[in-house]
Amino acid sequence: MTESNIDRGVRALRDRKKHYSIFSLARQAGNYHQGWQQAWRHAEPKAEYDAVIIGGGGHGLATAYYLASVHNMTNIAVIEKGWLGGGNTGRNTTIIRSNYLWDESASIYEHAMKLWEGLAQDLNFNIMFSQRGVLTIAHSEHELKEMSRRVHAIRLNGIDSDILSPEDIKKFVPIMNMDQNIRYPVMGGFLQKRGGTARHDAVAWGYARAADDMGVDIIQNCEVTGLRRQGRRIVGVETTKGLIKSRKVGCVVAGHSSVLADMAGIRLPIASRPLQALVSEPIKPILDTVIMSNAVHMYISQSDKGEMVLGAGVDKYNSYAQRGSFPVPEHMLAAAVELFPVLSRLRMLRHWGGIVDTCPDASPIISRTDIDGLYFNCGWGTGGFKATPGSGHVFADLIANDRPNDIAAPYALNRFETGLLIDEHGAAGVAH
Amino acid sequence: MASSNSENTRDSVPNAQSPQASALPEILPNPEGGAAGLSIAKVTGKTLINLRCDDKIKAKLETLFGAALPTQPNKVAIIGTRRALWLGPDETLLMIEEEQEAEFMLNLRAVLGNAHYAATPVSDAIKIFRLGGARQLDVLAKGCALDLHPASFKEGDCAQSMLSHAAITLAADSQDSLLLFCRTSYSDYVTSWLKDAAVEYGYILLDNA
Amino acid sequence: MLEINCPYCGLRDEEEFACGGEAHIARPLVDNPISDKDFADYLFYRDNPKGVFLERWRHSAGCRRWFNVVRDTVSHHILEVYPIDTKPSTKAGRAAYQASWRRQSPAEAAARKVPQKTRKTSISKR
Amino acid sequence: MARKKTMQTNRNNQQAVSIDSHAPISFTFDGRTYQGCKGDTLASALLANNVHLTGRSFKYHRPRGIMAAGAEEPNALVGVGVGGRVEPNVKATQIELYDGLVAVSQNRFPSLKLDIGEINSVFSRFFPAGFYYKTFMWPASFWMRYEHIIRRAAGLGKVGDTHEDPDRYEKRHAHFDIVVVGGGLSGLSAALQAANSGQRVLLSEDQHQWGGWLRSCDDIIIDDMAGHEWADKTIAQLAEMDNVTLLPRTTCFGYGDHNFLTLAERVTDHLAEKPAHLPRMRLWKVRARRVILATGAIERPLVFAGNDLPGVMLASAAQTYLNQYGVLAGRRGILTTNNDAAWHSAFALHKAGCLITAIVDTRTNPAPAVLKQAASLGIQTRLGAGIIAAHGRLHVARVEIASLTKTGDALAGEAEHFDCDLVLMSGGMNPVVHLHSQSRGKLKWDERTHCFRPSTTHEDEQCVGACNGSFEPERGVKEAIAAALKAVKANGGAADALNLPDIVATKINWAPMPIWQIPNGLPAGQGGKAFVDFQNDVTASDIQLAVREGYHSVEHVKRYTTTGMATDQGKTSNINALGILARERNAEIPAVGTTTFRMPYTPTSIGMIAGRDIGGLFDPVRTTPMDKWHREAGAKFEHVGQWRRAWYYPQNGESMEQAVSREVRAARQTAGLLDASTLGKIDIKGPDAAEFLNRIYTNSWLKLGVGKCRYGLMCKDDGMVMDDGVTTRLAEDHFHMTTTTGGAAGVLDWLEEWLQTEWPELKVYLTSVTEQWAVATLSGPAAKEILNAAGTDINLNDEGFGFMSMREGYISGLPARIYRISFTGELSYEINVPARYGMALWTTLMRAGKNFGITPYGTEAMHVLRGEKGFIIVGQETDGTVTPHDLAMSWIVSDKKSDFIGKRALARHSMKAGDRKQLVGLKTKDPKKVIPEGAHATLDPNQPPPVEMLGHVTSSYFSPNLGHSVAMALLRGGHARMGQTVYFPMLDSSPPIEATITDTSFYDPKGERLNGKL
Repeated sequence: MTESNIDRGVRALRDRKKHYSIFSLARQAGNYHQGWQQAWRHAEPKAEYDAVIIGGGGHGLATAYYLASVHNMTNIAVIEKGWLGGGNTGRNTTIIRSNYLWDESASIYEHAMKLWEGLAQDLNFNIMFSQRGVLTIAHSEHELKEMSRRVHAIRLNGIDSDILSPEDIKKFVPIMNMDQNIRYPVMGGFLQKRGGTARHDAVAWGYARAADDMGVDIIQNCEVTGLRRQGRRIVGVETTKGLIKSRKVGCVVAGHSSVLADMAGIRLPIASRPLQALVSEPIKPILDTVIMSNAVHMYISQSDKGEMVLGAGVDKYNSYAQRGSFPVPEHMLAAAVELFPVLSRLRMLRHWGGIVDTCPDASPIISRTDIDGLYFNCGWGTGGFKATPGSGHVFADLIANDRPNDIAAPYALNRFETGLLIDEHGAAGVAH
Repeated sequence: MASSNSENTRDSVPNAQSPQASALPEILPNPEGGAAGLSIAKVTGKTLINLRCDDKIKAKLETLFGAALPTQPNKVAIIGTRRALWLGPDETLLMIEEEQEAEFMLNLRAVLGNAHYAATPVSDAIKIFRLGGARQLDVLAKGCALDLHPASFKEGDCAQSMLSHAAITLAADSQDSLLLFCRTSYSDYVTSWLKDAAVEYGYILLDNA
Repeated sequence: MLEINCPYCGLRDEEEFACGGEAHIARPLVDNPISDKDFADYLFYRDNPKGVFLERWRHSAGCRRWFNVVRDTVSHHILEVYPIDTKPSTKAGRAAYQASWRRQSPAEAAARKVPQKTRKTSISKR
Repeated sequence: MARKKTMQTNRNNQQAVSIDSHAPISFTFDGRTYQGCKGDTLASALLANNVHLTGRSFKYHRPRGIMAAGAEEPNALVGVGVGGRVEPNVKATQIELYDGLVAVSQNRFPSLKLDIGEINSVFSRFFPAGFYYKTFMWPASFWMRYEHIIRRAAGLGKVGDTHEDPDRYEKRHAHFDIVVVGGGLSGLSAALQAANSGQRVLLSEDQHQWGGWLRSCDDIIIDDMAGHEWADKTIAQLAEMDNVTLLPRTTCFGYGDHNFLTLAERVTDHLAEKPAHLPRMRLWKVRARRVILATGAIERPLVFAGNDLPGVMLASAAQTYLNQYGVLAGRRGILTTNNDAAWHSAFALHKAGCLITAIVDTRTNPAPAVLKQAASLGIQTRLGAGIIAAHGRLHVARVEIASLTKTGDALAGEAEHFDCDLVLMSGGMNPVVHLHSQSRGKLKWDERTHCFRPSTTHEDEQCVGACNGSFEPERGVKEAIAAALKAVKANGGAADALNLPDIVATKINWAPMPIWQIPNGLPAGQGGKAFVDFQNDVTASDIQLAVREGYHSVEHVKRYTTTGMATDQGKTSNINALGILARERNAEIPAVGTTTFRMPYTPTSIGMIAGRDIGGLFDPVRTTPMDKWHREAGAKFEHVGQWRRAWYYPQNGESMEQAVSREVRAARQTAGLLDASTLGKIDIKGPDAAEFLNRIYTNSWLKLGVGKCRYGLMCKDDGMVMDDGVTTRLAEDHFHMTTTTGGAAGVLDWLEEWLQTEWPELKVYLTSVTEQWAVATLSGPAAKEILNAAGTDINLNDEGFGFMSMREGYISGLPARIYRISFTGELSYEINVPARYGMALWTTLMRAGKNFGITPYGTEAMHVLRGEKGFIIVGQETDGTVTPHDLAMSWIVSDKKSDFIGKRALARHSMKAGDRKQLVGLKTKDPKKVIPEGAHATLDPNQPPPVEMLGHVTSSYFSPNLGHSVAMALLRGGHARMGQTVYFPMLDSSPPIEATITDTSFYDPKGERLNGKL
């Protein structure tokens, strides 16, 4: 058959009154919205599946969606210990970009970027992917040099990136403090116009709805208690809803990857760290792009609701508590007010923490393991959200074919044995 | 040179400290009347020696120094104008009169011979301030997480900590004055910070104490 | 914000400390040959338990001493603080020390003076 | 005066407990001037002036009024202040009135009364919860345009036109033995009991007056005093004690690990004239040994059609406005409730002159006492009934009342109509468990009072009084005193137990009827809107829709409908939403679950959290002893880490290029002088010092002679280059190490770590002497003459003072250590003097060198000079992924040593691979062309992206001395590519730069100039 699975999926959606559009909205308004159907079934586990994805976050749900739509594997389940998107998917600052230094990173994040660009239509769910641009600013000679290195590499990888002068930035971001006589003056920056943000919850819900429509079982409130092995092969997942048999198990449980690895008797080079973020009260638009600064350690954007969304770096200690220490937001907000004096008069509305998997080289792990049929997708650190579609797409490929494709291959676990890391820590700091 | 766009920033290079911090005057009267809440005095004419050695060797120096060097954490030995601050289990900061340095070091070498120790002059690496004033603790509390309440930080106590972004050492020298030690290259920052923190209470900068 | 009990200086704010990650990682001696894979256990693989964790901290803004801490990574409660060159003494701390996969790792074996035969496994029994 | 009074038509009691009517205050709202009293909140003052309409809702722009009297207010959000002090989204109920206060309503155009946004209300059927997920998708390219419109429609208030905040914000740390949060009956009692122990006690209160509910109710007598009088007396008592700190106007907004509390004190917001020396706010960062929470409770609204109209308010709020501010919120009122407590609020208003025409209770069995009192007051009642709809345009004018079925989920009779201008509603009480929950204490659902109460604690903390579900005053006080005694004891102290005060209060049964939505007799989704989250316009049918669409988890419902996500953080909506969700899922509320609360309790000033660590105090700037000279010489500076270094010294209008090439030429032709004081310096002493260095550096150190210097490279244990520098042997057991400027602190920590944790057996002591020494590097053929001219007792002849050695002596009287080492390739002396002499040394050398053409040079010239020599800079040629071998520096990696940090890692197979990125030199085809640093090399300039890249240029300069550009690059397999041609595509459209791969020493490869021979 010629028709691709995605087309079939989408058509299936269109045929049904489940399809979302301005027209269905109007039709439903007519009957007081009593006719809307469930976005996804609340499935109970079957005895066995062709593949089980552990983790109902964006990456896990995307993996299931692409397994079904690209690899025809529809007898699969996603199991989630809590509620869909309750982990880092619903806790991040939703920044999307693909302007990375190393080729390996560029290829996977750009792969994701291309999928983002058509995702709302693929899923028939408005994930509000907003390409308002991501501007990374430089505050020192050293950072300007680092920026030049990155932009050259990014451009040669065929990814859009423009260098902005302070004058350009003044025009592009009127509220930014462009005084050159401050401690960290804004001396320049580079902009990825195709970068931006998306509505994080909608990403999880959209993938869940589309996967469910192709027959994927989505099982919430189902916690994994063990991984059933037969020798060196995985055969099933023990859960609070009983044993679920499967000879292919993909683990996508950012924050808790080490816990699952432990159940399988394997280890990962991962530390779970708190990552904090916060939003201000909603105000009328003052910032129409995303700003990142490594030197003063903060990133900021304004949500469609009007809230200023701010994030910083990870806390310094391991934690599974989804909470960090006060000095982190303290320093983040000092930096924010230094760069955007207008924020001084706003108020912090919500503050929260997530648990991120951090790898020694700040790059993810997408890999087979010593256990046949057991696959891990983890270690995305603070940057996982932007990769969601690409991550799910290549992970589905790995699970379906039991071998990584070219994009995923560099992210195999054995890089820690060979030492061929993909070090995205960026500049090694100033010297001389 | 470095990157295609950096040219246009080259001639507008930042001059570090913003006006705000350095603009504050040497003296700011207490806005609510009365004496300034904080006094900051540079302490000069002292020699500082960073002493690395274990307690046994400390004991050997009691006679030379004039008092037993502290072996209890965060304690100060006080004898006349001399101070010995506990910085770590094998690290002590000695403060003596400058004119006594040569003789003191000579005797120290004589007393310790080839024992394993390091006595490193750091007089030029560290600046000393004497803080006073009715609000000195309120000012410090703005940037220092130590519990400096008189009940828990008494004469003869010292502690290393942070004053906002600068590492400092504090010694409770007497009921109403504290010694503050910081690295020379941070002293501008520390004085700017203290002045700014004391705007509520008023302050006075004294040249010597 | 954590409050950590420095063995020398007493209770101080987390901000005065630097976190050094997993404690009790023995460094393999060069004259004890081990495979690159086993060496990676020493270099890159860190224990990341959900619960009791043995970790190193340094009182960086204070006495600059390193010491060990037994901390629960879920509750953030600190169960024990002990000198760098000693083992934990609390029940939970001792159990966590014994349970660590590292105790069986060839890398740790290779840290001992007497060269040992490196065992060909990296999967730990916990 | 008289005129002012008459304007406040709803002020019926000038002697109310919280106001001073002798101090009239004038303020403006939406440009119109009004009068209020000292002690008023903006909300009470507006109500006094009969202003109810204060804002428009977020989504439907519905008219909204004042619903509450505290932090829970969802509707009355205004913009306050002028100029740089404009602050959006402030709750009118939390603004303390001051003379000249300027407030404006928000989210309306053109005016509050006539808002075109109200059109959304008309089409509201097309905007149910989550409608935006379902549309705006076609055509794909249009989302950004839709979004543009949506963004402008969203948001609430506006920021001011001036972005510079004129106010100061302070922070402070504090330590207390016992912290009591909340200054109501329970909090005051706990504080008094705790204070008697002499321990350090903090008592904080959100409001500016003490007493909490004691100020609002008129039916509590404590020790023969009115409740508020007892509060004033107790606070006076506490104020006398110097172990007690009292913080009114202070909100405890955060409760973190290990009893770390964060409190926001409002210092000047309530003042008309704001003293310049005072901060606007003060952030208290408190470490408490024990914490007692006495944060009270908040009343719940009821969910019925039209419950959002101005004139519909919480019963307790109406009573607060009456008793605290003497303001009667209406003349003709109706109470709708599910509990007894609210009846007393209605009685109070009725007595004060607001005719309560009916009390409507969903229950059939209120307490006989309240029924009796209602009868005696002549108030008619409707039992087992509810308000099914409220009507009116900009204010409530009429309600429909109907009796309900026993369970309250359907109508049981025809609706009657009542006219009114005030509707009091009460759905029961919610304990303020936020801080308890923030501290990770658990909550349990109370089946009797139908609310969440604290259960187990996580931190050392106790909840007392209403926030613990103990609404009865006697019980609250008992708990408070017991908790305080427990805390005192746990702190190792003691205190005599206080006698329980003698309390006379109305006995109230606090158990409400669990009813989460009043039915309106129509099918789901039809009829007027019944609001759950007022500010975000979330209705009961929105929650039903979410459940219908499969969003079952409370978190999904919150995120899908946005209930609880507004600036009131769901204080009035969470439980009602939960109740409706539970009903829709046929589950029990505890099964549906609650959300854990997080910082902040109420929206908290960002400026305050930033504090004074901005502007000049954002980050320290470290300066050298010669900094003043550089500034006076007009140097341009660059920041290296925290250090400020002279970058170059432009003279009479030179461009940077001109200045740098002048400096570079001088250093090779005559002499240059560099301030190198920022180099890290570590004093290393002990019998094992040499062995220690041997393990730290990759090369050997045991045989280095006393007085001799050696260059060293240190790696991390993964074999990657970490730092470099020259180390000198001062004595058998004594070394002086130098590090990179940026690496100094890190290297010292690194060395200490290895000594303390890995090699404790080594007898070595480390001391940082970075700032003990000022360093001037004199470099160039004339260096020796200049030193001699300056006058020194050191024999500078090669025999006496060879390359890579150190001498101690004097330079024109200054004690100095001179290291003969070179980072320029020229004859070069690094002259170290005690920092106090740094400036003297510098000026002496400048004077002595005048006739020899001495020229000060900055870091940029230093870069070019070492670039000409192909010397690396850690952090520029390296980035944490580069080994010594990659740098073609295998010569410095000893294979004889048994061990050094990084040895094993460097032995990994992949580290030897030939295709690693390796450091090479580059000569451009066009000698004048300078390749931009960061440019990437490719073999095929015409390849379309993604282009195969060999690596990047790490350093690149035009060499004035060589007359052509020089560059270094890290290229894949570079060492085997000598002579190959590579291309560097440019960012602009200019053609790629062509270059040949060479080795890295461009200038004086034989190193003859080191001895100053020309």
